[in-house]
Amino acid sequence: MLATQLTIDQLASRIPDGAKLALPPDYAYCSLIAARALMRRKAKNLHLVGVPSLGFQADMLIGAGCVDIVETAAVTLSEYGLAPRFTAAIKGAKIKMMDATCPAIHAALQASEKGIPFIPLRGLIGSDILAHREDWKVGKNPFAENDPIVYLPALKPDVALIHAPVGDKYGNVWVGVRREQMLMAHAASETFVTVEEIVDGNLMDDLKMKAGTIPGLYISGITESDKGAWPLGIPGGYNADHEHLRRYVDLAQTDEGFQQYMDEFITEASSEAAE
Amino acid sequence: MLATQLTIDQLASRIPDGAKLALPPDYAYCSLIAARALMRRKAKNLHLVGVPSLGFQADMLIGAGCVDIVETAAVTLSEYGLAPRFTAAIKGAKIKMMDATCPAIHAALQASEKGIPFIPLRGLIGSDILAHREDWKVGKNPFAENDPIVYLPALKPDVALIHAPVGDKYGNVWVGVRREQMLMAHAASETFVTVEEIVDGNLMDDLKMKAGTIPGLYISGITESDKGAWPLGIPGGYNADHEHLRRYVDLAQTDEGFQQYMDEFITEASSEAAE
Amino acid sequence: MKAVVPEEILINAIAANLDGLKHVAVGASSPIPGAAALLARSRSQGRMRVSILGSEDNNFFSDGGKEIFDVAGQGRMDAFFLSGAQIDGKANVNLVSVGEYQQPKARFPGSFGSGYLYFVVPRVILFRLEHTPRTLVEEVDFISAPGFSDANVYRPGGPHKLITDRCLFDVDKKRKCFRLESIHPGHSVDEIHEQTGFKFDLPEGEIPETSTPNTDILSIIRGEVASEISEIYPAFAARVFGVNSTV
Amino acid sequence: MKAVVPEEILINAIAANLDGLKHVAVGASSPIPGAAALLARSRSQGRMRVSILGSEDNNFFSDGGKEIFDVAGQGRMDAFFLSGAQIDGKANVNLVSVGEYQQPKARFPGSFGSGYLYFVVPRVILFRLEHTPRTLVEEVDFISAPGFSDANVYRPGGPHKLITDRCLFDVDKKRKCFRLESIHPGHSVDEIHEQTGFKFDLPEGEIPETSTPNTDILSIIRGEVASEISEIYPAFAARVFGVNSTV
Repeated sequence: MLATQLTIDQLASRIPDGAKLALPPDYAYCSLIAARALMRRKAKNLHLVGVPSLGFQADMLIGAGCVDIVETAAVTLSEYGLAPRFTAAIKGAKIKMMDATCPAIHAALQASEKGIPFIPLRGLIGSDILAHREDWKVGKNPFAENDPIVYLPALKPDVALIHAPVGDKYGNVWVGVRREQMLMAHAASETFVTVEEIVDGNLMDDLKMKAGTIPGLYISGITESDKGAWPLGIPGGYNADHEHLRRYVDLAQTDEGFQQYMDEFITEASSEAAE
Repeated sequence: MLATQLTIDQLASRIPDGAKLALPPDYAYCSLIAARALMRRKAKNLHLVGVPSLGFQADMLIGAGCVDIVETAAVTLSEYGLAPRFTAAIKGAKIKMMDATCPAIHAALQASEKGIPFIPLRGLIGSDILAHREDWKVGKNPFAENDPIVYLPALKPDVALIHAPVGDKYGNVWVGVRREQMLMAHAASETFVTVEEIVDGNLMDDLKMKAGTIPGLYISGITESDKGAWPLGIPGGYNADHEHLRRYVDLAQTDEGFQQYMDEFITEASSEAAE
Repeated sequence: MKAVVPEEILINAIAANLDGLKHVAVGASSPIPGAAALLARSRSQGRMRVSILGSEDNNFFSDGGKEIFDVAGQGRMDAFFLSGAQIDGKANVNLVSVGEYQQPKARFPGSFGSGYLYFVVPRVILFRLEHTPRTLVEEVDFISAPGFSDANVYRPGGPHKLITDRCLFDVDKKRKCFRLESIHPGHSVDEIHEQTGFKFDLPEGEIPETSTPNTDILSIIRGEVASEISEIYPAFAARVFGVNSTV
Repeated sequence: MKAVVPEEILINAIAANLDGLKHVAVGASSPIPGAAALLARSRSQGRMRVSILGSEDNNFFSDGGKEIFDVAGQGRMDAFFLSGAQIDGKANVNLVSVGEYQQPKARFPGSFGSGYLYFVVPRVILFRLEHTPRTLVEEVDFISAPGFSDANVYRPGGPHKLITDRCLFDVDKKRKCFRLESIHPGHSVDEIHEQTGFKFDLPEGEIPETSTPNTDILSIIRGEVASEISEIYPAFAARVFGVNSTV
């Protein structure tokens, strides 16, 4: 069954305003090209879910005013320091924060993957993470006496947005060991993916590749996007554009600087828009 | 860190009598060579867990008197018909049966994998599977009114016994898409594995292979065993020995016939024993 | 054109219940349901996926044995086939044993995924070629999966049809029982009453005969479908269609 | 031999708490804990594994982001390091914010895995290089992970030591507080009292000085460990050991 191939702007238009949008961490495969398309179409009211953390992609979307809610275990630019637009938005109470811990995000996505309404998780009791999560509950372990445990409701993103080195025309997408992206695709209602290259043949025909491939069953649309992670890199592919990322962090310290970055790299008609 | 390499009889001696022993289905990678070694050492009181079903391997172990309890979604020899030694043992009330359904086995293993004491699962309510499982409970969904759901306690095998096409000297074991074997290794206290070949280098260094590889962290011991699945085959490797399997099924219809099979292929000092 | 064989009538009747679906899953060792799914896929204009469970080669999954059940739990499986050593008038299915559970008279392989899939897959098609009082019973000895559930039990799925070598039954979800829908050519309602161990409803008016596939459908079955199914079930394809697998 | 630098004292002190363990995990951006883990591994005679989290290259996992937490939940992770924007006298850790949660004065990246790993990893070593009243506080503004739990809470893990640039604290699990264990060379107990925002216990008798690594250990740190750590943290290795990465 053939996959639906989209231009990057078509892909962005299929992610509706208000969507609960799951994103991978910077060290996985991030579709920055799709994030730029979302900013160009002025997406609104997004509820970002970090799987389990967020980085540059989220900081840009927050800065561009696309985001209402951030649900994540962290927002980090690692060696580039604090995420400037996220920090400004939080201090200005412009976004609603839903702090989590990494394994809670993974477990709650696994609940959606399995079609179960909730999943228990150890830890968390006595933390302010739990205290601020009105959607989480402490309950009993039915197999033991006096053993409180946290119950997490299933976390079902409306859309998972991922990037990958290769896909095929059937919508099969190889993510290798970055299987949180497979979990995202299993858990979300729809998954959109950009890939560096759509290769000939069927990735499922190679038993070695198949082990790290998300089946096309889960993929709602795919866009071929050379250097689609830029200015981030992809593991086993190209490196992050450190100079560009440094420049982003410098500019994004202020509203004006971020606007300048937007004008230069996102809003203006770029070669991407013509794809 | 180097893996512990064992002879096949050493491997069998590391699986103690009474162990809760998880086994894959016939269509995955089964270590029949290890099953024969268990029969040779006259293992006793095993509690077999089919992940999610059992086949020839279990039928032989049951016939040889190694098994007390069978916990599985099915025991099947597929096109070879009913499993003769299993059927005889059940009709003679020689083994305790714990019937399950496939996703319950997977889910309960995932609970052990995650270190959570239980996991909920849809379905099962009103079935006699549930009625006969005193270790399973029906409870409430804490996020909804009047929504009963089955709670499964975590299923933690003492030992997972698997086979695979290749391993390396660090104990890394490639299982490809047969990831129930990875789940077994994550969930069990110890995992023993036979592999067709221990290859040079580190499987984790190849990003394509890594995606389908169980890390050595989980592996307690590894044995190089050419044709270790025989008389079963391995997907992508060699085919099952249909003539031998047919002969087994014919012989195993009676106690005497099974004894003859044992004498010929298992009990006698074979080249395996000398490994 | 060669005369229509009973298998072709079954394939045609099943496929009519699959049209328009996105994903149909077929258990291992199910050549007729498999062929029906391939027929429905063939006329879906590329909108239907078919997966074969328990087969290494004919599935497109990559997350181990759990994935097909996760897929069903996610609502991504629209139809599935279930058989039973016994099926009763309340659509309960028994894949486990006859007699006392702990020391049965007959023991079958086991429930496999039925205790779950029957609850979550919207269209479960019950399929049993041996239509006798031994298989279609008043009450099963062991419920691998119940036909119907109380209103408070999560149950997006359940029985959709029961098809045998003699007839097709529809399911009345309100009355929780079967209703005869059509009788295969060459069989009679008296024979069906005699060979069925449970009570069932009759349709209003005359009881239709199960449709025979028209020549267009027959040519798809005997062409494309026969060729594809022969790669999975060569013996079946050779016997029914005279097709020899190229594998 | 070059004089011992403070980093080497910290590496040595941490490694002493890791000997005999099977699996030590280190978070990203933790060069001193990373070097300590490599030192402990070096003398483990091949019995210790070290994994680096959040790094693509330096981990041996294959089941996605969840695996490291599953590993910890299975009891297969013996030690882990945790830092905090604030750490208080009850070993509570804050990685989230200072001030009002919904509109904070300062916001940090977030709790990462702390709210889980602190509960299940037997030896969690708290590590904070800035030892001031701003970081070691009486009470944290936000508890990412609590230092201690009620008796009925599942808690096989918890704080094992707190190490700073001034001293090493032991943890009294009964009294649920820190006890000064040793003072790093060049620092004093008065200075520690002044720079610590929480109350802590003192050991009986004289307060020992934190050990300086002996020449055997120093040669491992400056040789094998410096070389390995330079592949992960080249800037750190160049600054502390004068080692240039070959990568």
